[in-house]
Amino acid sequence: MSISQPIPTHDHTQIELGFLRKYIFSEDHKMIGIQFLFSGMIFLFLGGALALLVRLQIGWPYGNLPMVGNWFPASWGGKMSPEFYTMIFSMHATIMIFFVIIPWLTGAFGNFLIPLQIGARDMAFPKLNMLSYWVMWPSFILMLISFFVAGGAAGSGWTAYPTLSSAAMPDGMTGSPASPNSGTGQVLWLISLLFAGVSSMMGSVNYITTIINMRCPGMTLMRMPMTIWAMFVTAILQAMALPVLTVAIILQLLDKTIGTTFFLPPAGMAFGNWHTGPGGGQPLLWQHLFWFYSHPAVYIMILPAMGMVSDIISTFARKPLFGYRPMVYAIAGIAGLGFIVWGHHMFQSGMDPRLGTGFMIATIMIALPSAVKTFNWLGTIWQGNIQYTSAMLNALAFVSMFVIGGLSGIFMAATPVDVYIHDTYFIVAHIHYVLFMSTIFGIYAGVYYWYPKMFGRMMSETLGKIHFALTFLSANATFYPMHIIGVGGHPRRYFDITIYDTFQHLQPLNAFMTVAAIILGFVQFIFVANFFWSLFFGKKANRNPWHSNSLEWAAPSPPPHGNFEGNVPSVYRGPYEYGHPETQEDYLPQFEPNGPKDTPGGSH
Amino acid sequence: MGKGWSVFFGVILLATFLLWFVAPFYGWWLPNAVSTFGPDVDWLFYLILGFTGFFFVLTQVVLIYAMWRFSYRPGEKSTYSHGNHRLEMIWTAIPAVILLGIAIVQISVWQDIKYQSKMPPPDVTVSVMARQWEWRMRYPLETSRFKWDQKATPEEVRQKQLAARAWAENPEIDDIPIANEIHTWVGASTKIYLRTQDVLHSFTMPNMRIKQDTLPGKTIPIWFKATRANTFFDTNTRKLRIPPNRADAWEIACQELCGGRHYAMRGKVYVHESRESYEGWLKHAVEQSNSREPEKVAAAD
Amino acid sequence: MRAEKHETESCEHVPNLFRLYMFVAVALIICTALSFVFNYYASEDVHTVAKTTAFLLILGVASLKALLVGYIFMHLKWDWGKLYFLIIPVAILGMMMIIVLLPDALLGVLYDAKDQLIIAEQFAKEMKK
Amino acid sequence: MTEHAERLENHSEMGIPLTSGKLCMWLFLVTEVMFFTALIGTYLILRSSIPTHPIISWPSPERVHLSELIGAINTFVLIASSLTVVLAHHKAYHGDPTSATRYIGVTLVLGLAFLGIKTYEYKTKFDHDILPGRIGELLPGMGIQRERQMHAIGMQYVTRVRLQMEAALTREQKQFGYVHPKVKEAIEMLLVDMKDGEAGDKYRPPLSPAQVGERVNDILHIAHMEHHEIRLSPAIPYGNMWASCYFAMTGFHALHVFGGLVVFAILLLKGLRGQLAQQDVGQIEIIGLYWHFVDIVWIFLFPLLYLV
Repeated sequence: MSISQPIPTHDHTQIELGFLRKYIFSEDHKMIGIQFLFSGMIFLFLGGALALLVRLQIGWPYGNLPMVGNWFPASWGGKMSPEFYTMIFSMHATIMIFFVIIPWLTGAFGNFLIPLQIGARDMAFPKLNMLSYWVMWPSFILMLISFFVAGGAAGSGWTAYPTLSSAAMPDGMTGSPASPNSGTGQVLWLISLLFAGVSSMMGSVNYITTIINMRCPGMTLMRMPMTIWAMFVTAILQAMALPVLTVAIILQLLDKTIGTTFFLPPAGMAFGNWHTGPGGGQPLLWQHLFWFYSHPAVYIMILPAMGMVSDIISTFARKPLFGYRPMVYAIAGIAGLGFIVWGHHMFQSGMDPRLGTGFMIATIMIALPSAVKTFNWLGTIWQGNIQYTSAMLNALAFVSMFVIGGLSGIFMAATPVDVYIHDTYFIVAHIHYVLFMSTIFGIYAGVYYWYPKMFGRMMSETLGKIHFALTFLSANATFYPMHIIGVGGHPRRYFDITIYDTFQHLQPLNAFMTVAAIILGFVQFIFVANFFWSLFFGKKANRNPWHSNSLEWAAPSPPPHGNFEGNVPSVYRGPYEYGHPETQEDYLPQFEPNGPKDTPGGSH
Repeated sequence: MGKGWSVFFGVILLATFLLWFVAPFYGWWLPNAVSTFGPDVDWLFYLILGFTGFFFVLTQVVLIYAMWRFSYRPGEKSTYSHGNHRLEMIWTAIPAVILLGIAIVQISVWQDIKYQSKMPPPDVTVSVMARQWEWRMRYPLETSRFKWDQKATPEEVRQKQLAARAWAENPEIDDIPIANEIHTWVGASTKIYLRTQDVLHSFTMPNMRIKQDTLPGKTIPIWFKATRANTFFDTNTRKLRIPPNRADAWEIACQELCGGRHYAMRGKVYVHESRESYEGWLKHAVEQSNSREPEKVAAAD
Repeated sequence: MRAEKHETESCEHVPNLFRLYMFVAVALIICTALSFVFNYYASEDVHTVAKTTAFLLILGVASLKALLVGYIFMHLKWDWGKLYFLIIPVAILGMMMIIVLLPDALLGVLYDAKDQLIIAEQFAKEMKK
Repeated sequence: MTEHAERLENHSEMGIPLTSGKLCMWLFLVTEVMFFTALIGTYLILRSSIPTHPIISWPSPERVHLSELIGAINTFVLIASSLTVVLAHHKAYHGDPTSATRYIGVTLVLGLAFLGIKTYEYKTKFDHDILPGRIGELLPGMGIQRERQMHAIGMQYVTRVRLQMEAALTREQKQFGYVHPKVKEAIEMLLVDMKDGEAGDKYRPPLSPAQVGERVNDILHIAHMEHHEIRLSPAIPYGNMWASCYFAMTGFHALHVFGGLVVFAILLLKGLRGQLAQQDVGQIEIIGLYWHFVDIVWIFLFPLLYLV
C-alpha cells in the first residue's frame, strides 16, 4: 500500500509532470493548497452574493429588488418570498462556513504551510491529500444542485434543527411536511456535508501524522511556529469532533429517507414520521450532537487564523513573539475547553437548566485563554518596530476585531443575559466579528504574507492598503450596528421586522447596514483584481522578501517539487529571533547554522 | 502612511465606542423591562457591558498607542524580549477572577428564571401550543385552579403541578381558547406550559426578558410576573384599552427558525391593571367562545 | 518499511508470544460467557440480580474485554508510551460526551416521560368510562 | 545521499518512533472511536429516555426476535478472527509467510462467517417486518380522534396491516389450500371490526391504531402457538426506535467488517501468489489494528443490543 510510503527523496530535480498531474490531480501539497484557495474564493463570492440578497431584504422589506428582482419567478412580482429568504440565509451560512472558511484555513493554508514550515518535502500521505481535495467536489456540486431541486436548497438554517429539517418526506414526494425547502434540498445538504466532513477528516489525519512524524532535524515541538501549533490543534479538534457530526448527519438522513425516528419525538406532533406516526426520538439530541461538533468547529475556524496572525505580527513588529509558551498553552486550553462548552448554544433549547449552569461556567472560562492570546499579541507589538505592510495591517485588524468578537461572546455565555440576547442580532454581530472580521482578516493577512511564496511574485502594496482600509471601514459599518439592534431585541433570521411594534424603530439602522454591506461586497473586487494582476504582473519575489525566520523562507519562491533544494534544512532555534542583540541583521532564521543558539524549548 | 494607520484605527474604533452612547438617545436600546426578573437581567447586562467596555478600551488604546509609538524607524532594532513570566501570571489571574465572579453572580438569576423547583404557585396558568405560524393559548375557566398555598406539602405541590401539566396536555371542554394573546394582571405569577405540535419555536417576550424554545414531545413550563400594566378591560364597551404609545405594545415573537413565515409569529401581551379587569375579560372571552361552534373549540388545541 | 524491524523488535523480547495470544483469546471467551451468566441471573424468570447491577456488570466485563484486546492484540502493551497522548484524550472525551448527554435523557424520564405516562393512563381510563 | 542522512530526513529523531502508516491508522481509529461513541451514546440516551413500564418499555430481545445465542456465536467468531490476525502478524514477523497466509485465510473465512450470521439475523427481521418505518407503535391513551388529529399519518400502520391480513388470507389459501381456522377467524373478526367504524348503519367508533396493534399481536400469538407462519407487522412499543438503533449500529459495524475483509482478500491473494514479503508485516499489523478495533466495537454492541 503506497499510502505508508515516504516520498522519494533521492531525486530532487523538478519532476516534469503533465498538465493534468501538475495542476489538476496533483499530489503536491502546494498545488492542493492553491486549489483549495481558488475554490474557496469562488464560494466566497457565491456566499457573499447570498449575504447581499439577505441584506437587501432586511434593509428594505418587501422592496422591489433592482436587477435581482427580474430573475425571480414572475408570480413573485420582483419581490422575495419568505421561503426564498430562509433558503438564502441558510445557504449563506453553510457555504461560508463549510466551503470558504474551513477549506481556506485548513485546506489552503494548512496544506501549503505545514510541510514548508516544518521542513518536510511533502505531506505524509500525498495521495490521501489529493483525495481530500477531490472529495470536496461532490460536496460542492451537490450543494449547487440543491438550489435547483423542487422546493429549493435547504432552508432550516445552517444548524438544521429537527423537526423543521428532519420531518420525513412522504413517499413519492420531494417536499417535507414541515417546510417546502426541507425536502430534497435538505437531503442534498446532508449528503454534501457528509462529503465535506470526510474530506476534512482525511486532511486532519494527514496533518497530524505529518506534524508528528515529518519534522526536519532540530525542529522540536517548542520550535514550531504558532501557525503549525494552531494547525496541529485544529486537526486534533477536527479528528475528534467531526465523527460526531457525521453520525448526526447520517441519523438525520436516515430519518428523512427510510423512516427511522432518531430525532422525531414520541407523541404530540402534527406530522410524525411519515411512515409510522409518532417516533420515540429526541429533537434535542440533534442539537447536542450538532453542537458537540460545531462548537469546536468555531475554534477550527479561528485557531489557524490566530496562528498565522501570531507569525505575521511577530515578523512585522520585528520582535520575538511575546510569551511563546503561554500562547501554545492558550491554544491547547481553548481546544480542551472547547469540547465542554457546546451547551451554551442550547441554554434556551429546553435542555435541563441545571446543565445550563455548568455549561455557563465552562463557557465563561474559555474567555481566559483568548484574553491571554490578545494580551500576548499586544505584548509583541509593544516596543517593536512595526512595518505597516498590507499583511501586518490585516493582522492588526484581526487582533482589534477579535477583541470585540471575544468580548461580545461573554454576553451570550451569561445565561440570564442570554435569555434576552439569544437568537437576536447580537449573536449575528458576534459570529460575524469572529468569523468575518477576525478570520477573514486573518486569511487576507495570510494571503498577502505568503503570496510571494505561493506564486513567486509580490502583491501590490498600494492596492492592498486601499483594499484593507475600505474593508475595515465598511465591515465595521456593516457589522457593528448589529450589536445595537441586537440589544434592541431584533430577532435574527427575520424576513421583516416592521410588523412588530417593539422592533420597527430599528429599521433605519438596517437600511444603513445594507448600504455598508453592498460597499463591503464590492470592495472585495479590489482584492481579486490585485490577486490576479499580481499573478502575472507583480514584482518578482526573492527567497525571503519579508526577512522572516521560519523555514518556508529557506525554500525558493515558489518552492519546487520537494520544497527544498538539496538536503532539507536543519533547525537551530525558535522561529521568532527578531532583533537579536548579538546579530547584525534584525532577524535570524531558524535554518541559519551560524549565530547565537537558543536552548531548545523542549522535545516531544 | 506609518503612524496614520494608528489614527485610522483610532477613529473607527472610537466611532464604534461612541455608538453605544448615541444609540439610547435614538431609542435603539433595551425595550422596557416589565417583569420581576427584568431588572436582574438588565443589571447583569450592564455589569458585563461595564467589564467588557473596560477591557475593550484598555486593549484598543494599548493597540493604537503601540501602533503610534512603535511605528517603523529604519535602522533601529526592536527590544529583544521573549515575554515576561510575571506579566503572564497577572493577566491570566485578573481576568480569571473577574470571569469567575461574573459567572457566579448570575447563577441565582438563572435559577429564578428557569428552575422548575423555584417557580412560585401560579395565579394564572396558560397552555400555549405553538404551531406554524401562530401561538394558541388556552386558559382554564377557573383562574387560580392550579395554585397552591404556603402550607402545601411538597407532595401536594407535586400533585398540583402534575394536574396542571395534565391539563396543559389534554384540553378540557370549558377551556377558553385564544390565539396569539397572553393575558394576565400586574403582580400575578403567570405560568405558561409550552408545547408545540410541529417544529421548534421559541416563545419570546422581549419586555418580560423571557425566552424558551418549545420542543416537540415535551411540555416546558416557564413563568413570569409583570410589574407594570398596559391594558384594562372596559366592561361597558367590552373592549381592551391599550395606551397608544409604542413602548407599551408588548409583544410575543418566535425566535427559533420555524419555516418560511417564522417572522410572522407575532403575539401580544396584555397585562391588566387588576385581577378584576382580567376576570372581566375572561368572562367576556367565555361568552365569545360559547357563541362559536363546538368543533372549532375542539380543534383549537 | 525500513524502520519496521527496529520497531516491532521490542515486543519480541517476550517469550511465548503465541501462548500469550492464545491465553487472551481464552480469557475473552470466558468473559463473554460471564456476561451471559449475569444476563441470565438478571432475566425475568430468575431475577436474582437487579437489572441495573447486571447492566453495569456486563458493561464492566465488556470494558475488560476491550482493554484486553487493546492491550495485547493491538500491541498497546508495547506502544502505549508512543500513543498515550492520543488515547487518553479520546477516552476522556468519549466518556464525557455520553455522561453529559445522559442527564437530559434521565431527567427526561423523571420529569417528563413518567409524568406523561401517568397522564396518558389517566386519560385512557377516562376514555374507557 | 547516505543511508544515514536519508533516515534522518524522512524519519528523523524528531517524530515518535512509529511509522507514519501505523500512526495514521491510530488516528483513524481515534476518529472511529468518536464515531461509534456518538452512535452508542445516541442509543443509550434514546433508550434511557424511554420509561420502564409493564406495557411501554424498551422491547426485550425476544419481543423483536433477537437471539442472544446468535449474538454470542458471532462474538466468538469475531474473537477468533482477532486471534488469527494477531497470529498472522506473529508468523509473518518471524518470516513464515506460508503460515501467515493460512491465518489470513482463516480470518477471511471467519469474517465472512460473521457477515453470514448477520445476514441470517437480518433476514429474520425482514421476515417479521421489524424494520425502521414499518412497525406500529402502541401508545396508551391514543384515541382514534386524537390519533387522527395528531398523527393523521400514523394511520398508515392500520392501512398496511389491513393489506397484509388480506394478502395473508389469499396467499395462505393459494399456497396450502387452507388457513388455520383459529388464525383465519381472528383475522376475519379484526377485519370486520376495522370496517365497522367506517361504514354501516350501526355506528361504532373505529379502532385506534393502538387497539389494532393489540389485536394484531394477539393474532401473531395465536399463529405462533399453532406453529403457523404469518407475515404481519407486529405492534411493538418503541419497536421502530429499536429497529432504527439496531440497524444503524449493526449496519455500520457490518460495513466496517466488510471493509476489513476487502483488505484481507487482497492480502490473501498476495500471499497465495507468494508475494507476502517482510515489508508486508507492517501492513498486516496496521490492518490488524483496524480489525481489533472492529472487534472491540462488537464487544460493546453485543451486550448493549442483545443482553440486559
